[in-house]
Amino acid sequence: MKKGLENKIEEFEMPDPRITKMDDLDKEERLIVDIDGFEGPLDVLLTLSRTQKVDLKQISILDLVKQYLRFVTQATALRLELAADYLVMAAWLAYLKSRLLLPEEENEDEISAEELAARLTYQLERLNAIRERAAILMSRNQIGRDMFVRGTPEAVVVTRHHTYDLSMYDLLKAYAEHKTREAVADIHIFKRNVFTLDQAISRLSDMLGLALDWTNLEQFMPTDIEDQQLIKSIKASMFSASLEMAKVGKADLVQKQIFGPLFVRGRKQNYTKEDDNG
Amino acid sequence: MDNYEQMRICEALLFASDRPLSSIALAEQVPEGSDIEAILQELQIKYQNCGVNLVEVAGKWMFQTAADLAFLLRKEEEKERKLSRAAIETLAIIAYHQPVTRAEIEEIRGVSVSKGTLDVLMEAVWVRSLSRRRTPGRPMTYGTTEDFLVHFGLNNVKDLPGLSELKAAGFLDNVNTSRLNLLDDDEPDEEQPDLPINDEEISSEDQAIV
Amino acid sequence: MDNYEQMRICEALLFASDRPLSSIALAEQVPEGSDIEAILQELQIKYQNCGVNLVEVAGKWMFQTAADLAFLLRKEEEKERKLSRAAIETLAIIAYHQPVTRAEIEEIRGVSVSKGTLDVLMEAVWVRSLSRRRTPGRPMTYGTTEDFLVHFGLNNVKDLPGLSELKAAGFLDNVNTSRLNLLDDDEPDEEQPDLPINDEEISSEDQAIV
Repeated sequence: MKKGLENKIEEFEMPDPRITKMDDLDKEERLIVDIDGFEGPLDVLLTLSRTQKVDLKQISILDLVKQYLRFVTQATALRLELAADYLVMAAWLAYLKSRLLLPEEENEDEISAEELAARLTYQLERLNAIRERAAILMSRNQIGRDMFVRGTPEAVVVTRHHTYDLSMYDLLKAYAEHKTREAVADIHIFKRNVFTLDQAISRLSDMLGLALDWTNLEQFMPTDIEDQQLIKSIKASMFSASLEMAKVGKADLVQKQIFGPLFVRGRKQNYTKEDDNG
Repeated sequence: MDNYEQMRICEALLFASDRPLSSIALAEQVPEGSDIEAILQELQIKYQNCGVNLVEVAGKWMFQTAADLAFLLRKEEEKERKLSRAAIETLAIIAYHQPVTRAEIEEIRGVSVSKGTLDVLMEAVWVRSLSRRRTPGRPMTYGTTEDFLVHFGLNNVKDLPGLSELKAAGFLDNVNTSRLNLLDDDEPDEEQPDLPINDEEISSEDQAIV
Repeated sequence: MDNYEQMRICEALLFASDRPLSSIALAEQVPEGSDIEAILQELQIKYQNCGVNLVEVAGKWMFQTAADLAFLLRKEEEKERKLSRAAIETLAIIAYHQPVTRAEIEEIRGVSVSKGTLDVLMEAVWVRSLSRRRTPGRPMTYGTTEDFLVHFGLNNVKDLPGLSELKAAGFLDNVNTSRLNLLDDDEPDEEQPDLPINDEEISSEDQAIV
């Protein structure tokens, strides 16, 4: 109770066992975290937001972001392996934090930082609400726990439509089991129609000899193929071939925008430094 | 057959069954023209202060032990103890959001649904797959079963506790399932309501089954 | 606790018990010093003209349907039966692969299908014969019925979960991933009933059904 009267009531609340406060609780509010106890980043955020002791609508997103980032840092420091979900959320929150701290630029295409923060609050509130409902639901009187049906039921005529006692679960389980067995029994490995890397390299080096200027890699693809699988394979192999040839110094590659066309140009044998800008 | 006799028949059938019976099914067992609803009402009143009550669950009728005796009769149930926190939360999401896809459940919980969560709920016959949503990928939707309603003493999913508050707060609005939707301002296009399936693509199938 | 409350407790216990209860067992559930015999007598009188009666059998007590209404209840041999494993699997294969011939079911299962298995499924009105396939021998093809859809709460056979969904729900958990990839390759097979039917063999089938 050394923290003073204003915290007195809160002291009576049970601390979340998954977050244990370290040392004497300096202002930094350090946390030791048991990752296994959490059900994903939203769960962590929701738990952290409880330390603010206010309505979820009024939580300080900035404080929450700081707490979460500290949580992730500490978990990493303790060499706990964090699932990708947690890191993706950390990256997003770091972005949000920078947006919240920096003066907003006028940009119609981007969502405002306030709107982003509001969306996060909404997600937390939604999860919190469904949790409350889950708790209410489970505290209802349940059949077989609190209330009971006839202990010695007799089949009555009116159930005649259900000759067999078979649930959807049983049906799906049977099919899945069958599939599992089938997988063990016979394995057919179909030979896929592929365009090998060697084929691609040979095709590309032949054609690069003919084309002198930058040329879209697409134009080196064969045009008479209809098999979609094979087309995919050709694309992949031609792409790899272009990388391979660039690596060994036989070609230059340039791509002007993300997902834009890839241009390729053959390198002359007597190659000079100024060609290297590509 | 007088009214009392009809009531005895319904009483015997309902008492003997451990599953709820529909009033339509009960009506088949009493002479035509009997007012089955009135009979059921009368039975319900007759039992209202007894150790067993006649209740309406999942739109059907069933005898069960009185709720106020729960403290005397309570047993820890195997099924419930087995349910993880994740499973309970998933069950609640399915109940309140149905029909709901797996991606939407993951979006609401902010974490992927681990293997075994859905099949535990399906094994308990509380959750079942509904129809496929008519959006790209045709994802399966999930909802609750009649067993779920019976187990929790609900007449209808509309009777779920606090449903209207959730709705009013906007928490049951369409769930945007694009990953990192926080950044994405696009109108979610996968949230069209599930339409009854009647397009030509399937109709030949339908006819084959009839 | 007054007498009426004790009667309610006994009533609930007798209703919910899966075996007849002795008055000694019941006495343990009510406050000491209660006259359990008197309570049981009173309960017996309460139920004597109802659809169910409280009867004493071999010194123990149980509720039983009134003798004159026993006709309402099924006979023992008509109780719900369990389907054999082979039958469940056959049903699942028919559901996923319909229209399917017996030879195809055997090929898929890798064992011969006994006549009885199909008969059981047809008797349950879950499976029916469709038309004969226009191939040598003109084999009969099989598919599921409307009863099947009703029983499993499906709108359409399309609503059966696909392999990837079964996997996601945890049904295919014990299969290792390399095998799963192979399973996925099989998927077009599953979707067979879904695709617009254009191969000659099946289109004749389809016309015959419509």
